[in-house]
Amino acid sequence: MRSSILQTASQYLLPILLLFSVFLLLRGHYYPGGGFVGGLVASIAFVLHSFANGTENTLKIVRYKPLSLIPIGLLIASLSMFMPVLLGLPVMTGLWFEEPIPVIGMIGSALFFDLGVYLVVIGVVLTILFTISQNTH
Amino acid sequence: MSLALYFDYVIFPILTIAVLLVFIRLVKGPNVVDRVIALDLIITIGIGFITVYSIRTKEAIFLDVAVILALIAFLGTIAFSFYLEKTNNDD
Amino acid sequence: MIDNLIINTVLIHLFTAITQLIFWRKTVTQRILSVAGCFFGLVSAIRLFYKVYNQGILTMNAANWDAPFGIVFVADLFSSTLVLLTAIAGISVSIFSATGIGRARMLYGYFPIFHFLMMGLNGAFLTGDIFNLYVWFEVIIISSFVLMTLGGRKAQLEGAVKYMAMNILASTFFLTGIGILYGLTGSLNMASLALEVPKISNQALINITAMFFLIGFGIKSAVFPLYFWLPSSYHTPPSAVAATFGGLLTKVGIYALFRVFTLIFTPDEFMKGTFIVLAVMTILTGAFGALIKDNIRRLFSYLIVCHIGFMIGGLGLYTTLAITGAIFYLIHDIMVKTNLFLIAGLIRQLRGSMHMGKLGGIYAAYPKISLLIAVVIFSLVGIPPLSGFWPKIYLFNASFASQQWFYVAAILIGSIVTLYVIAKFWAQVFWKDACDDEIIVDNFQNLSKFKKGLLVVPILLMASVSVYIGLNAEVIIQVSTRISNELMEKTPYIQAVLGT
Amino acid sequence: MINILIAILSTVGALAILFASIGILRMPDFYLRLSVTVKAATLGIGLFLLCTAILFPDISVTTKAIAISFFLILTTPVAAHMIGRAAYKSGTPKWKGTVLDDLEKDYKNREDLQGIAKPETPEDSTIDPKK
Amino acid sequence: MMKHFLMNLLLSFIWVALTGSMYYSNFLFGFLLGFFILWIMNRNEDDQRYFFRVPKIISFLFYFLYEMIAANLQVAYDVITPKYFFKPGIVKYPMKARTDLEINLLSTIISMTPGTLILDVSEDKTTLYIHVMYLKDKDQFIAQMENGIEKKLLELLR
Amino acid sequence: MLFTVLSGLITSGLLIPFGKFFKSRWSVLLACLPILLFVYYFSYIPDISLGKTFNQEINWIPSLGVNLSFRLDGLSLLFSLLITGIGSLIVIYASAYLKGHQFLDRFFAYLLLFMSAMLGLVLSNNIILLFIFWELTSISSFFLIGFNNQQKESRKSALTALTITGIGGYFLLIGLLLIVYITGTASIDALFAQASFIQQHAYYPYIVGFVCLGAFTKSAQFPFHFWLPGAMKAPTPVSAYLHSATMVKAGIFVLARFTPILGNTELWSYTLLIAGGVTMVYAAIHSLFRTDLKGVLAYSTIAALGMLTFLLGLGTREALTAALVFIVAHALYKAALFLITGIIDHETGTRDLTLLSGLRKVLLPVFIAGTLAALSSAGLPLSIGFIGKDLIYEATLHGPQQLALYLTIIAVFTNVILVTVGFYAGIKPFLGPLPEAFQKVHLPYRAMWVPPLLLGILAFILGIFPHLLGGSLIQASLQVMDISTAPVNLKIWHGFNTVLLLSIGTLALGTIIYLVQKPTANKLAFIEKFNNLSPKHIFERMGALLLRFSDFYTNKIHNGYLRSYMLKIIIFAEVLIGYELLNSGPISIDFDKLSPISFYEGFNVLILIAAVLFTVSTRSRLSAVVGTSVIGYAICLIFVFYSAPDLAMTQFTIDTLTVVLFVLVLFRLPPFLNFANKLDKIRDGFVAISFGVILSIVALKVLQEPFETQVSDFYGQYAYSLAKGKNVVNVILVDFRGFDTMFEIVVLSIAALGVYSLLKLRLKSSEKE
Amino acid sequence: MELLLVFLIGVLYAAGVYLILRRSMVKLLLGIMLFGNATNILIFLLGNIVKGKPPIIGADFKVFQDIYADPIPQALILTAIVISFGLTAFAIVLLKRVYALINSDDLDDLNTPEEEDI
Ligand code: NA
Ligand code: NA
Repeated sequence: MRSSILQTASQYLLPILLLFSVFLLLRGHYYPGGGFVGGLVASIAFVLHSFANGTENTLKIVRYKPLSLIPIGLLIASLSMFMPVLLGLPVMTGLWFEEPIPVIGMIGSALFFDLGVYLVVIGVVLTILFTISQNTH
Repeated sequence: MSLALYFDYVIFPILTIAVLLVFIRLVKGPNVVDRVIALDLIITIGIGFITVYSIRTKEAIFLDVAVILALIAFLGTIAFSFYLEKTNNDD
Repeated sequence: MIDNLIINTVLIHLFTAITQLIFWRKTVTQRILSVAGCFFGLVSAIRLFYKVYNQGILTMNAANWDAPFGIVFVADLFSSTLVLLTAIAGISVSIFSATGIGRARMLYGYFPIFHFLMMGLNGAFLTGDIFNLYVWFEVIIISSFVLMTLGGRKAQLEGAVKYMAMNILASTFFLTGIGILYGLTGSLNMASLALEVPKISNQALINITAMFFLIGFGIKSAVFPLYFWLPSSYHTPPSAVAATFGGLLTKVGIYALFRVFTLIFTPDEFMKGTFIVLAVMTILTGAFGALIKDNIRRLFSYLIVCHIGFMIGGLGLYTTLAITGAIFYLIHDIMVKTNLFLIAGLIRQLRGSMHMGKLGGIYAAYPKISLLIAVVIFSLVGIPPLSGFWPKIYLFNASFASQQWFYVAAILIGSIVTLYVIAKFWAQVFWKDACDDEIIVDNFQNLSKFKKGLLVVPILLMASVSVYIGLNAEVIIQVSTRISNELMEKTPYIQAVLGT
Repeated sequence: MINILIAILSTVGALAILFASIGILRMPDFYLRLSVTVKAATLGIGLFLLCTAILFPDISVTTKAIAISFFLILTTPVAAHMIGRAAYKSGTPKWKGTVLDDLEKDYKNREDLQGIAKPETPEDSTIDPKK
Repeated sequence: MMKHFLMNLLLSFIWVALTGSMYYSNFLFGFLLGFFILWIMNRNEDDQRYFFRVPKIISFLFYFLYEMIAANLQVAYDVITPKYFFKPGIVKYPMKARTDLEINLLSTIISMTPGTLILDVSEDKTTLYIHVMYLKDKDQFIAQMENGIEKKLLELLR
Repeated sequence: MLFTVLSGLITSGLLIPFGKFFKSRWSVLLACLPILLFVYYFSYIPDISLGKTFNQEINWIPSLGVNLSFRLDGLSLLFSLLITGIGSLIVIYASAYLKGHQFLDRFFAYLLLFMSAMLGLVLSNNIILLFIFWELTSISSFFLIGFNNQQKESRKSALTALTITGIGGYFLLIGLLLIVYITGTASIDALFAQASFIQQHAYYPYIVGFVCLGAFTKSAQFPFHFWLPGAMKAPTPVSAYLHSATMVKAGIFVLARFTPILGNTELWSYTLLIAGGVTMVYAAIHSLFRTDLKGVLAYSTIAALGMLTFLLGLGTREALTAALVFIVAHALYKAALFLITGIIDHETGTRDLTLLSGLRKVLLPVFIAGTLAALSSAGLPLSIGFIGKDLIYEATLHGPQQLALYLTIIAVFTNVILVTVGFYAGIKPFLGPLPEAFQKVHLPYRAMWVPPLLLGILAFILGIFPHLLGGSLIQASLQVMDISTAPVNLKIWHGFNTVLLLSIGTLALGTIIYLVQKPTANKLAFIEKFNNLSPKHIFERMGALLLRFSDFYTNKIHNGYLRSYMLKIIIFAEVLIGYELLNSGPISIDFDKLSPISFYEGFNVLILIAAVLFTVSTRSRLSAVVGTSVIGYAICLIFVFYSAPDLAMTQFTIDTLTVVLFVLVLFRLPPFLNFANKLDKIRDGFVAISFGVILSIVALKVLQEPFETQVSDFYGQYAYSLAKGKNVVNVILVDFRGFDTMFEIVVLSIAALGVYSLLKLRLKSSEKE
Repeated sequence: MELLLVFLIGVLYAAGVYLILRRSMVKLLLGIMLFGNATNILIFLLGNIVKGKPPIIGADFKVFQDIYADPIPQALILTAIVISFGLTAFAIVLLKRVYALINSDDLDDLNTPEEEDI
C-alpha cells in the first residue's frame, strides 16, 4: 500500500496543512477556526502522512509520542484556566495583555487556552489513529 | 434579473441536480469504490455549493469552510482505498 | 459570595490526573500521587462542607461572567455533602487500588482516569449550569467506559458494550432535554431556568421536557425499566472500579434527578405517580434479581438497583420528610455500596473467586476482617442502629403521610430481601467451609503487611463512616433535613446564583 | 459588468459539475466514472472560485480562493490515483469495451515475484511497552 | 536565477507598499512592472534563464488550460450523448521524469486532464500506468505524451 | 440503665481484641458481668415493688424522637432479672460446655451482645429504641444459631430464623412507626395515655396486625413457629438462653408491653387467643412425637409460648397474672431442661430419646436437676409450675362466658402434653437400664451441672414461697399492664376447687400418657408424613416459588440482549413523552414565524433523508459508512446555510476522521447478516417511526413558543468589548463557557487513553480480575 | 424551512432507533451516531436560526450591526460534536476489540454466561 505519488504529495501537504492549522488556531477568536478545528486539521496532516509513509515513519517526524501531547495540552489549558486564581479572580477569567500584537492580535489567556485545546486535539486524534493503525498492520 | 435570483434559479438548481445524479450513483453502487467516488464527488460539489452560497449571501466567511473541505476531503477517499487494498474482498 | 474554594476539588483531581499522565508508566509515583490527590481532595471537600454548612450557599462565576451569562458553580449543602462523600469514597478506593489493581492496568492509565472520574463527579455535583452538567456527565461516562474496559476481558467487553450503549442513549435524552429547555427559555443556567420555566405558557411542554430528563437521568441512576446496563456490567471491571461505579455513578443520576426535579421542574401528580411506580418496580426488580444471583458482584448490582428505588420513591413522594429520607439514604448508600464492592475485591483477593458457591471459610480464617465486613453488610441491610435504618424510618413516615402503601410494601419487600440475601451471603461466603475441590487462591496471605493494610484500611475507613452515620444519625438527619429544605425551597438558591 | 462575468463563469462552472455528475451516473465502468468526474468537478469549482475572487476584492478572499483551487488540484489526482489503484487491485470489473490492459500482466508478475522472493511478513503488531 | 526571482518579489512588495493597496491585482501589476525593469536592467548579463522561464510558465499554464477545456468539452459531449465513443485502456507509459517532484507534477497534470488518469506508478518509478479514455493507438498515445505535456513540463523544471 | 445495656455491648466489643485471653479457662470470668447486672437489678426489687418506675433519658436522635430512653418498671425488671440471672448461669455453663472451642471468644461476644440487646429491649421506653434492640437480638441470635457454621443445617437454620424474625421485625417496625405517625410520640410513657386515641384510629387494625406479626414471628407462634426447632442447631447453651428464657419471650414481652396501649379490644384479644390457641395445641401434639430431646423441648417451648400469647389475649387480670407467673416458671424449668439436654448430648453424644436411658447411674446430680425441672414443668404442687398452672386454669375458667369451656379444654389439653414432654426431657433419659454405650459416661464439670440444678431448686423455692414473686415483681408488672391496682396474692394452696381438680387431672393424665406413649422413630416418621402440610413446608415452597418467579422474571426482563433493553427504554420513553404530548394540546403551526424554504435547502434535506434510508437499508458495512458520511456532510451544509461556519468546519473534519476510524476498524468484518425476522423488523420499524414522530411533534411545539434571547444578546453585545473576540462562537467556547471546553478536551483525552489501553493492554492470565 | 428540519429530526431519530435495535454492533454505532446528529440539529433548530448571518462581528465593528445567528446553540453543538467524537472513537475501537475477540460483530455472540464470571 505504498504509493510514491501519495508519499510525495504528503511531503508537501504536511507543512501546508500544519501551517493552515496554526492559521486556524490563531484567528479563531476573530473568524471561524480555533483550537478544535486547528487541532483536527493538524492531526489530519499527520494522519495523511501516516497513510502514505506508514505510522512508524510519521512517528519519527512527530518525534514525541502523541500520547505525551495530551498532558502538555491539558496542562497549558488548565493553567490558563487556573492562572486568574493566583490573581484572586474566579477561575478562567480572561487575562489580556494591554497591547495587541501584530498578526496574532490580542494575546490573552484565551489564546493559551485555545493552544491547549489545539495540542490536546492533536494528541488525542493521533493517539487514537496511530494506536489503531499500529494494531491493524 | 439580479445575480441573487440568477443563482437561486439557475446555479443552485443545476448543482442540486448534479448532486442528485451523483447520489443515485452512490445508492446504485454497484461496488463500494463507486460509492466512494460518488461520495468524493458529492463533497467536491459541496465545496462548490459553499462557494456559490458565499457569493449568493456575500459572506466570504463561508469560504473558510470550503478551504477545510478542499484540504481534507480526500482523506476519506484515501482511507477507503487503504481499506480496499488491505482487504481484497469488497464486502 | 464568590469563592474559588468551590472548584478546588475539581482542580485538585484535574491536576492530579495531569501530573499522573506526565508520570506515565511510573506506577509507584502514580499511586502516591493518587493517594495524595485524594487526600487533598478530601481536605478541600471538608473545608467546603464546613464553609457551606456555616455560611450557606456559595457560588463561583467561572470566567467572572455573572450568571446566567457564564457558567456558575454552586455549592449548596446538597452538593457539598455529595462532594464530601465522594472524597471519602475516593480516597478509600484510591488506597485500595494501590494493591487491588493490577500493575498492568496502572501502566495503561488506571489512575489518571480514576482521577478524571473523580473530577467529573465533583464537577457534576457543583455545577449550576445544565449544559455544563452534561459535559460533566460525559466526563464521567467516558472515564467509566475506559475503566470498565481496562483489561479487555470478554465479560468486560460485553458489559462495556451494554453499559456504553445505554449510557450514550441516556446522554442523548439528556442533551435533547437541554436543547428543548434552551429553545423554550433561552437559558442554560439552572437558577435562571428555575425562574423561567414556570413562566412558559404551555406547561405541558415543560412536562414533556421533564420526561426527557427523567429518562436520561433515569437510565443513569438505573431506574426500572431503564436499569439494564447496571446488572449487565458492574460485575465485570476490577473491584476498585466497580466500587467507584457502585457507590457513585448511579448516585450522580440520583443527584441530577433530585436537583432538576426540585429546582427546575416541579412534578405534577402524574410525574409523582410515575416516580412512585418506578420506585416500586425498581425495588421489586432489584429484589428479585438479588434473590437469584450467585456471583457476589451480580448480587450487589441488583441490590444497587433495589435501593435506587428507595431514593426515587422519596422523590416521588415529594415532601420535605420524604426527601430528607431519600437524601439520608443517599448518603448512607454511597458509603456502603462503595465499600461493598471493595469488599468483593478483598474477597477475591482472599479466595480467588466471587461465586458464593465456590467461596467459604473466610470467617474461620480471617475473623476480624469478617466482622468488619459484617458491620458493612448489616449497615446495608439497615440493622439498627446502623446507617441503613434511619432513612427508612423517614421514608416510611413520609409514605404514611402520603398514603403510598404500595411504596411502603415495596420498601418492606426490598428490605426483607436485602436482609435475606445478605444473610445468605454471609452464611455462604464467611461461614461455610471452603469447597475442597476448588483450589483456593489466597493472594492476600502472601502480601506484605503494608499491602494488606492498603486493602483493609479503606474498608475500615468507610465502615467507620457508616457506623458514624448510624450512631450519630442526628447529625446526618440535620444535614439531610437542611438539604431537603434547601431543595424544596428554591429561592435561596436562585438568590445566591442570580444575586436578585 | 462584474455581475455578468460572474454569471457566465458560474454557469460554466455549474455545467462542468453537472457534466461530471452525468458522467458518474452514465459511464459504464468504475474507471471511466472516475476519469470523468475528477477533473470536471475541479474545473467547475475553480470557476466558482474565480467568481468569488472577482466579487470580493479582498486579499484574504482571493487568497482563500487560490488556496482552495490549489488544494483541490493538489489532492484530487492523488485521491483519484489511490482509489483507482485500490479498485483495480480489489478486482473492480472493467467495461467490456476496454481495449488494452498493461497493468494486468505486470501485477501478476509482481505478485509472483513477491510470492517467491519476499514472503509477506506481517509487521510487528505491538510496540514493546518498554519503549 | 533565484536571485532574480527574489529581486522581482521584492520589487513587487515595494510597489504594493508604495501604492498602499493590498489587492492581488495591484501585486500582479507590481510584479510585472518589476519583471520588466529587471529584464531591462539585465539584458546584457549571461544568465537570462529567469526571463525566459517566466513566459514559459505562463505559456505552459495556458497550454494546460487549453488542453483541459478541450478535453473537457470532448468528454462532456460524450457524456451527454447517448452513444459512447470512447475506447478505454490502461497504458504502460515509460516516463522521462525522474525526481519525485517531476513525477508528481506530471501525474497531477495527466490526471487533471480529462480522458487520462494515473492508476499506478511502478515501484522503480520509471513507469506510469495511465487509464486512457480514448485510446486509438498505444504507441501514438505514448508519443503524444512524450512530446506534449511531459516535454513541456520537463523543460520548465530542468 | 444505659450503662447496663452498654456494658454488655462494650464487653462483647472488647472480646474482639482480647479474645485470646477469654478463650482460655478465664472465660468463666465473663459471668461476672451478668451476675453483677443481676445483682444490680435485684436491688431494685424493693423500690419497684412499691410501684415506682425509674426513667432515664439521654438525647440521641431527637429529630426522630428516638432517644436513649429507658424505663425500669415491674415488667422490665421481671424480664431483666430473667435475662441477667439465667444469662449468668448460661455463661458459666457455656464456659465449660464449649471449653477449648476454637471460637469461644466469639461465642461469648455474641452471647453478651445478645444479652445486652435483650436488656435494652425490655428496658426501652421508646418504641423505636425497642425496635432497635429487637433487631439486635435477631442479628445476634443469627450468629449464635449459626455458631457451628461449618454445618450446612446450622447455617440454614440461622438463615431461616433470621428471615422469619426479620420479616416479622419489619412488620413490627411498620406497626410501631404507624403508632408514632398517628400519635406523634415514640415514648412508651406517653403512649400509655394515648391508648384510647390509638384504638379509635382508623389505622388501629393495621397497627395490631403488624405488631402482632412481629411478635408472633419472634415468639414462634403458628404458623411462624418452624424456625424455632431449626434453631436448635445452635449450641445448647444458646438454645437454653434464646429459646427458653429470653429471645422468644421478646415477642411475648412486646405483646405484654403493648397490652395497655393496644390491648383490651376484641381485635387484640381474638388475634392473640386464636394465634396462641392454635400454636399451643399444634406444638403440643408435635412435641409428643419428637425423638430428639431438643426437638421435644423446642416444640414444648412453642406450646408454652402459645400458651403465653393465649393468656395475654385473654387479657383479664387473672390471665395476665398467670402469664407472668408462667413466664417465670417456664423460663426456669425450660432453661434447666435445655441445659440438662446439653449435658446429656455433651457426655453421650446423642440426644435421641429412643436411645437414651439409665443415665441416673452416671449423671446423678443431673438427674436430680432434671427431675426438679420436669416436676415443675408438670406442675407438681410446691413448684412454681403448679402455681402457674393453677392461675392458667383460673384465668380460662373466668374467661368470657361462652368461651370459657373451650379455652379451658385447650389449656388442659396443652398442659397435659406439656407434663408428658417435661417428663420425656427431664426424667426419661435417666430411668431404665444403662446401655453399654453409656457406661463410660461421667459427670461433667461442676460449671455445667450446677446451673440446671440451681434452676430446678429455684423453681421449687419460688413455688414454696410464691409471694417472693407475686408480691413484688408480678404485682408491679401487672400494674404496668393493667389499670387496676389490686394486690396480687400468689398462693400455694387455693383450696379444693375446680382449678385444683384440673391441675391434678392434668398431672395424672400427663403421667399416664408418659407411661403409655413412647416417642419412637416410627411415630416420628408417621407424623413427618404430614410435613407437606406443615407451615414450614408451605413457607419453603413459597420461598422456592418466589425464587423460581424471581429467576423467571429476572431472566425474562434482563435477558442479555442489548436490543431488547434498548427497545424497552425507547418504548418507555415513547409512552411517557407521548402521554405528556397528548396533554399538551393541538399542534398549531404559525407559518409567519417560519423562514421560507429555499429550493437547495429542501433538496439538501431530501438528500440527507435519502442517505439515512440508504444507511439503514444497505447490507454492506462500508456502504453504510459511506451513507453516514453523506449524512454528515449534508448536515455540514445545513450548518453552512444557517450561519454556523465553525460548526460546519468541525462537523466536516470530525466526520472525515470518523470515516477514517471506521475504515481502519472494519477490516475483514463479515457482511451484515440478516438476523431479524420480518415481524421483529416491523415492530422495530413501528417503534422507530413512532419515536421519530414524537420527537418531531415535540420540536414543532417548542418552535411555536416565543424565544428568549437575553443571553445571546449579552454575548453579542460584549463579545468584543469585554472578551476581545469577534467570533462569538469561539468567544463562548474559550471564554463565556470556557469550562465546557476545558472538560470537553478532558473527555477527548480520556477517550484517547481508553483507545490506547484498549488496544495495547493485554492482561496476563494471572491478572484476571 | 423549520418544518423540513423538524421532519429531518424525526427521520434521524427514527433511523437511529431502528439501527440501535439491530443485532450488529456496527449498526448500533451507526444508530448512536445518527442519534447524536439528530440531537444536534434539534438544538440547532430550537435556537434562533438565521440564514447567512454568522455570529461573527464584522471586521470594522465592535458590535453586531445586523441580526445574527444565535451563537449559543452553535457552541453547544460544537461541544457535543467533539464529545461524541471522543465517545464514537472509543466505541469504534471497542468494536474492533470485540471483533478481535469473537470474530463477529454480532452482539449475541458476545454474551458471556454467568458461569464464566470471576
Ligand atoms: Na472556533
Ligand atoms: Na424556539
